[in-house]
Amino acid sequence: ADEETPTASGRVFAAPSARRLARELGVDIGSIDGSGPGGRVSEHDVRAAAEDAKEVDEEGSDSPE
Amino acid sequence: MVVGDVTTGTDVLIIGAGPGGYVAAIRAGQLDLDVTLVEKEAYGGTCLNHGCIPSKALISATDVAHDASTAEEMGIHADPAVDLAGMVSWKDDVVDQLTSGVEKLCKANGVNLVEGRAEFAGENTVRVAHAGEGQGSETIEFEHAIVATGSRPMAIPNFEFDGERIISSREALALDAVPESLVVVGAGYIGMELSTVFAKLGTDVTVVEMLDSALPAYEDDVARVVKSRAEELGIDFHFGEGASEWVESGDGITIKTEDEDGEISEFGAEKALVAVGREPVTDTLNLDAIGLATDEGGFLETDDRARTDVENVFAVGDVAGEPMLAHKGMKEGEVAVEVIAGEPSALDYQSVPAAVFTDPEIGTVGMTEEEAEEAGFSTVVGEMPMRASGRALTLGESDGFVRVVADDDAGFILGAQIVAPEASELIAELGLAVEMGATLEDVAATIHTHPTLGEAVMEAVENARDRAIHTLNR
Amino acid sequence: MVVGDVTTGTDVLIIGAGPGGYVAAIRAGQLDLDVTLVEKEAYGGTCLNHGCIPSKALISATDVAHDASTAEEMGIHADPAVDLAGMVSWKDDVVDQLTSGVEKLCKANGVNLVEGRAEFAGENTVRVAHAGEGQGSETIEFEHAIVATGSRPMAIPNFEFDGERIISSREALALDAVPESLVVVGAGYIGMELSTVFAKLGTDVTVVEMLDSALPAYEDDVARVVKSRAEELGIDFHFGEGASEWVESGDGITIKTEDEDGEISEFGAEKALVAVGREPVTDTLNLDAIGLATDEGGFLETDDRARTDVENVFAVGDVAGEPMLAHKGMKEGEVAVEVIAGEPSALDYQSVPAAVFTDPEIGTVGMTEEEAEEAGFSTVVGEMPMRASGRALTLGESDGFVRVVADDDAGFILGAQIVAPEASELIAELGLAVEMGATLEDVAATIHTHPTLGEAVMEAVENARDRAIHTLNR
Ligand SMILES: Cc1cc2nc3c(=O)[nH]c(=O)nc-3n(C[C@H](O)[C@H](O)[C@H](O)COP(=O)(O)OP(=O)(O)OC[C@H]3O[C@@H](n4cnc5c(N)ncnc54)[C@H](O)[C@@H]3O)c2cc1C
Ligand SMILES: Cc1cc2nc3c(=O)[nH]c(=O)nc-3n(C[C@H](O)[C@H](O)[C@H](O)COP(=O)(O)OP(=O)(O)OC[C@H]3O[C@@H](n4cnc5c(N)ncnc54)[C@H](O)[C@@H]3O)c2cc1C
Repeated sequence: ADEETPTASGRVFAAPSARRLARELGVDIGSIDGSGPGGRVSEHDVRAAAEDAKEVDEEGSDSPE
Repeated sequence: MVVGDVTTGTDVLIIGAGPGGYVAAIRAGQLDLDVTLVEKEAYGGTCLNHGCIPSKALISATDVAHDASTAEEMGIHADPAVDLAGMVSWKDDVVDQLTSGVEKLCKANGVNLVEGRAEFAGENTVRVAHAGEGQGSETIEFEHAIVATGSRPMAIPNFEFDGERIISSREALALDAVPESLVVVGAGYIGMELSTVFAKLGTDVTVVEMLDSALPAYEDDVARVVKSRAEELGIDFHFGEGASEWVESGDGITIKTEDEDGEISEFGAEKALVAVGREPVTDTLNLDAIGLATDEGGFLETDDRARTDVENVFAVGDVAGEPMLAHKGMKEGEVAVEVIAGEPSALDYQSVPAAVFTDPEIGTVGMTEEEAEEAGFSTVVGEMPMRASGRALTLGESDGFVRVVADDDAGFILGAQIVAPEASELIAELGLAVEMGATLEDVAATIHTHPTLGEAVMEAVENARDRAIHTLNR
Repeated sequence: MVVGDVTTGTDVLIIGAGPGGYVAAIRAGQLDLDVTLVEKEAYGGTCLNHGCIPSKALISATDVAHDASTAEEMGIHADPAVDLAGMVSWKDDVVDQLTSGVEKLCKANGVNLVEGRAEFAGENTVRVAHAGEGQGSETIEFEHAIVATGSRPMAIPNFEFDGERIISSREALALDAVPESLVVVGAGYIGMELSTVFAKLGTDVTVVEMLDSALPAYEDDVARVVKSRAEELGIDFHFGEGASEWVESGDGITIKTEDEDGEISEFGAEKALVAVGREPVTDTLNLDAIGLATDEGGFLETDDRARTDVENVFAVGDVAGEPMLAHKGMKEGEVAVEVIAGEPSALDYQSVPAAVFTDPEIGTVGMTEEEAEEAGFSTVVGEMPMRASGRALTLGESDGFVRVVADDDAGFILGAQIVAPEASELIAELGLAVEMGATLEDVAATIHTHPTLGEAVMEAVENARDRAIHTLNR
């Protein structure tokens, strides 16, 4: 990820509904690169991030111990 | 167990039926939780009975009379007579409608209502003393408790409230005659709102403020608009002075103030209204019984789920800290209950808007320019003076301005400061903008109805983009 | 070329300095275009001189007097005297401030101002006849032209405007004495706004409307709130009747109306105000010279860049069609110029909000429930009655409601209808919500200041989610 965060103070720009969805899906909204103007995080971005995380998880558990 | 005690149980016990508590209770009922709400005095708490609602009722009513009496320029000649007792009784009717509404809404949502004073008796119990002698008490066991006991006016040394000479906002909102003169100690929002009301009713108002400006919580240029208007209304300001003592004198009292050099001034008045702040009501709850301590100011610290340090105990509203505003408490009440119900709720809002119902009003949300810079944003600011607003001119009220603060990179709107007629309403759009992560362009591209004060919001945003139409861009 | 003619050239020529034209001109100046604005009468057009601004000024001023005279319940006893000539002269001052402001803003932005009546003379030229005899004329060559000539009141057969007995809104806004009685033909927004003003000033008002309701452009339950209040103010409605003729009778006139069965009624009055709609001003432009034709209604058809069928000619404001509202014209003016300047602008807004400044006001944006269903959405609707709003009660104005319409799947807010005090301002937040694609949850999660009318917006949204606190959810 970019070292230079686009927003000061770790502020995430996202609608309340996207923020709630992130909590519901257990993803850290601050770690998502938003696709909206200026990097605004949409519900769609949150779902995609949750999917990615799940895939990583599944790959992890699929891999032989 | 004391003889005569009844023990009942509840899933969610809420202490205090102010905005924090009653909203929590109604939401709990909606979520099918077994909920009990204990209130010792009156449904609606400070806000409905002695705060937000009565103050706004008197402000609005006073304005009706005052506006008509100062509208000669508009071709209106009127000399209204105000019967304050009548106005206060109308205000009481408004309060009654709302508090009985709260009671009905609680019942309709299945909330168990208990009248009495609660204190913690053990880790999972409160004792409720019913009002009136011999009315007994009851013990209630709870799974979760929400403390929503609100705040009370702060007194200053030598100025104990007696309800007659030295009054708090509560008595000021229930006077039956207009005082000839009034010293108001404290130029915060409550002091300024009430000073304005009484000045418009004809009282000789003197405001004494320890700090060096009116509404010291606000930026200078915002506060200045209100202060200038207040001075036009005849309010006399004394800054840098603290009220030190008072004595009876003739029909009234004399209030002494002291500045930092120890210089004494004296002000004669019929009464003194002390409005220097409010303190949380947590000392009467026997918090020890649940092993909970307050911070130095008496507030309960909470996390982003409105939880205190004790796992099953939540705190909402004024007891949970600044800003001590009704709508902050309501949101905390909702979140506390939703968290108890297992919903993914949190106090993750960007900002609590605030309004001051002076003349003109103030409405703010999010960060000031200075706060945004401190937070590391490079900022861009846009302003629109109300004297360039067509709607403001048609209302005959063109003092003030709208300011928006945005981040200079992506244009995200970070905050707004409005001092203008209806600022309390105008701030709503910018509140949504801040929560949504809207940009200057988003608000600028939204068509705003003509002629409205809300167009000034759009113009301020356009000004930040050097594209305002009705004001010069610089 | 006629003797005495001067020929000059300009990049962007704008005809008409109403909201469509002057906004286009200022934006053109900002974008460093060489721009010329031709106006035959007064800067600001209908809106500033004879429409939005004067009507809102008289509405607001009248309310100041009327509110005070009907506030006994609030303990206020007043019997204001209104001097209409004085009120109208105050209104004229407001208009003057704004129109001279427009002139200054145009100049400050480098707009060439030309006074006179323009008509097309060839594909790239207009001829401007200067006002006053012997003032000559000039020819101006243009690269791009923007037609912003606005609209005029529509007359009905047998009711030619004479400015005395049969008047339009223009004269109604400039009377120097309150008429004893007035027949208002047409219950659209202009008719209803002016009926309310005169009823409050004490005129005996009769409204005659061809269709079967007041404000027929609005939903029944919205219009009903305004109509009930109007009836309380003493306005007498006659629906399903068209004004067919009038005669002088004694001091006044008698207006005859006819219903669809041919039944005749008669109404005596001092004057009749005909407010049955407005028609675009395109017939005086010699459009043939540029090969442009209007549609049947006289409007110019435009695409989403505000372009007419002739490539370098744009049309904005009332001439470009419904809704004939100032803010729609302003947006079109901006877009036309930005397109000329090569910016990627378009008329891509979701909705033009609209307000009616009756008592209470109406504010709407986006789709009604019916429109949303027709557009294929499955909808969810939320409402909040104003009588449950604390702020409304403190204002003593609790008629009306806020309604939001959302799509039932994702919760996107599609539209809102508000009939309430300050509805014109409250609609702004929902306008932003509609433009941003905000959901019910987004608005519900945004903290709204207490006590404000804006909380009713939040409650309506919460009601759509079965989570309203201050009203029952059903
Ligand atoms: C004059 C004035 C004007 C104001 N104007 C505004 C305004 O315009 N906007 C705004 O947002 N805020 C305003 N406020 C602040 C607002 O009133 C408070 O922020 C709000 O009331 C806090 O709500 P709460 O639920 O925390 O507590 P409160 O409203 O104080 O309610 C607490 C309730 O708990 C009860 N209680 C306390 N202890 C016990 C106990 N042991 N057992 C049982 N019951 C108990 C009390 O009787 C009370 O009813 C104003 C305040 C004042 C004084
Ligand atoms: C009583 C009333 C109340 C209203 N209230 C509202 C309201 O509250 N909100 C709202 O949004 N709208 C309101 N309207 C409608 C609003 O006034 C119009 O939508 C708006 O004025 C349209 O702007 P425009 O620029 O298209 O035209 P106009 O404002 O009509 O301006 C056109 C200008 O073009 C000039 N012109 C015409 N022909 C020529 C020519 N050949 N050469 C040179 N100049 C020419 C005219 O003199 C005029 O100045 C109201 C209208 C009326 C009558």
